[in-house]
Amino acid sequence: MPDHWGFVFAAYGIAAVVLFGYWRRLIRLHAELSALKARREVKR
Amino acid sequence: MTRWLGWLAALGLLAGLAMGFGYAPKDAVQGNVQRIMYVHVPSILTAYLAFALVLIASLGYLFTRRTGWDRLAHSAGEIGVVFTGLTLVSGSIWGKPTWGTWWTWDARLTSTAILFLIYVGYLLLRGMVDDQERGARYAAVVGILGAVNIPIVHFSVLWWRTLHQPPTILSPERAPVSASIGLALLVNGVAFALLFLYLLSKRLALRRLEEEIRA
Amino acid sequence: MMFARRAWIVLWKDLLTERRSKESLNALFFFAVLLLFLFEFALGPDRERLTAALPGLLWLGFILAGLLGLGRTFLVERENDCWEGLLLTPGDKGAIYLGKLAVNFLLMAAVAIVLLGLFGIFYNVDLWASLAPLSIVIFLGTVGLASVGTLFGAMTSQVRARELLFPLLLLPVQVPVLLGTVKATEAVLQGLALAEVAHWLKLLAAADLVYLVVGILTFEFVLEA
Amino acid sequence: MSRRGKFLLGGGVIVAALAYMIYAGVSQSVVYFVTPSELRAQPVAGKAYRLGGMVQPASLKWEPRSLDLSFTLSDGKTSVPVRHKGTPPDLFAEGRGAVVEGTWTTEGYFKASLIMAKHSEEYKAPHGDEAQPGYKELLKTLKGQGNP
Repeated sequence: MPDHWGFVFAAYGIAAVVLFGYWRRLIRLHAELSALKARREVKR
Repeated sequence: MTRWLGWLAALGLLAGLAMGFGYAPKDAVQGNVQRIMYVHVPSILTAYLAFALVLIASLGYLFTRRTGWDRLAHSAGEIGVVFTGLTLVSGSIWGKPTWGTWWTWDARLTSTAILFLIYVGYLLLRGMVDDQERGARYAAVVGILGAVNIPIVHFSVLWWRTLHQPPTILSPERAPVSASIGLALLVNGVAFALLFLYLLSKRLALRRLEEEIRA
Repeated sequence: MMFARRAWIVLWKDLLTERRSKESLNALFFFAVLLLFLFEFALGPDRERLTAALPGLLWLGFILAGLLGLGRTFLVERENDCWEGLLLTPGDKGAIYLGKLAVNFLLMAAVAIVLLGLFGIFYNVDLWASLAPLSIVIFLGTVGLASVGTLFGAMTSQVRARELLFPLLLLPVQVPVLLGTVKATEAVLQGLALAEVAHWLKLLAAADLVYLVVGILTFEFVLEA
Repeated sequence: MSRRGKFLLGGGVIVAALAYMIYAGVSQSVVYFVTPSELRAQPVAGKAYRLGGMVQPASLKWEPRSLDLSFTLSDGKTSVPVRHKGTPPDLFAEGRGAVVEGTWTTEGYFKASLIMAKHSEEYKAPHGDEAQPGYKELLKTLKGQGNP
């Protein structure tokens, strides 16, 4: 039975990219929205 | 609190990697490819957990009309879709070297894909309703109907002849897994659960912020 | 008793409007004929392939017609400013759901009968022999299609991109119904007894019941302000 | 009826319907593949099948040069000769489960266009007792019968 490390790393790599990407998206949106909220409060 | 959860999840994932690659032996039949299981199985369990939360939160919203329940349903639904997608992709990558095919239309695979599509529809619906309160109500109805499908998905493997092996963890009888592989799977499962809780609290905070800005 | 009566009134009102305008019915019949033509052009003259694909095509036709027809049922109420009237109806909103469901069921059943007849004529399939078992299968499938379709149709009538969202929500949920009906239709057209596909019929019946109960219970939340 | 009572009743009906589906003989609903016995019982030449069984020991022949693969699939009662052109997946071996897609030919063999290996839900380290699982056990996992 060959090892197929390529498949193993592909699976782990995609998992890492998806989860990290989703996490980054949450962080980025949070930062953007906080900035927006801060700006609005300054205007008031 | 959220920060602590984040570090705990990161620690858990590192431990999971160490267990999956260092501690657990390779499988007697499949060799090292079997290590994909440590992503695949925790992913689908996390997704099931997320969709169960969607059901509870949907019922909670319809009865109490508290925005908190809707927030929970929305956040859990989104994360559940991410983990279901991960399950499908990692399963496909596992299937190619072992079964010899990326995809086959057997019961288990098909029903997981349908689960994915139902909750993608759920998220799309949320995006397309302008009125917040109405969107929450409609989404709760779809969330309940979608959850009714989950038992069908899970039990399918037990009663349908399929290429997918019977479930290792959630099967009525204890499946024969050697202790070290089982332990590695457990560590990864806990790590994914922690990661889910962390992402959930992040997503909840984001949703709360959205509501404040919209108000 | 009041419950059944209110459901009956909704059904009667919609049947009356449909009888006067014949809007949906005419359009759906024409659509069914168009589908037949498209299938013929797409599959070509290979008779054997056509017979093998027949049950699938038949149900694909029903479901496509359903997407057109079911999505409209509540849109009509909105366009005619009757939504408020429905909202103000006293008592259990489940009755309104059942009434609308009955209308949709009748509409889809009419389309099914026409489509079946046209299939029999155009593709030379002998349907008389298996008419009784076939109608049971079609009954179960239509109830499943209409019960989810009515619930989602009410929802999407209030949504921005409704003609996009309706199929996206409905189709994945309908997969068990589609699978069951296609398999059962296949067996019935091959001349097998209904007992051979009893498990599919049980699955369809159970799914219908679940959808129906979810529909009755949650409809009051759809039909609000 | 009170709203609460309505929902409790409805929930009960849903649970009952799902339980009925699970326990009341939906067991043979989706036949993912046919077994050799089922194929032998009424073979239709030219019809597309999925055939599942165990690769009979000492039946596997592979020509790496011409990619001609031939083996026998068995379910313990009857067996069916299978021919295929191409490389089999790694897990494919004698004494293991496999599912093939293809057609039954008039010459009396099964012409496969796709070969898929089936593995059980057992995960074990390579050392220790590495005895091949018995015939019956393999067929059990092959049929996906988690519950006896």
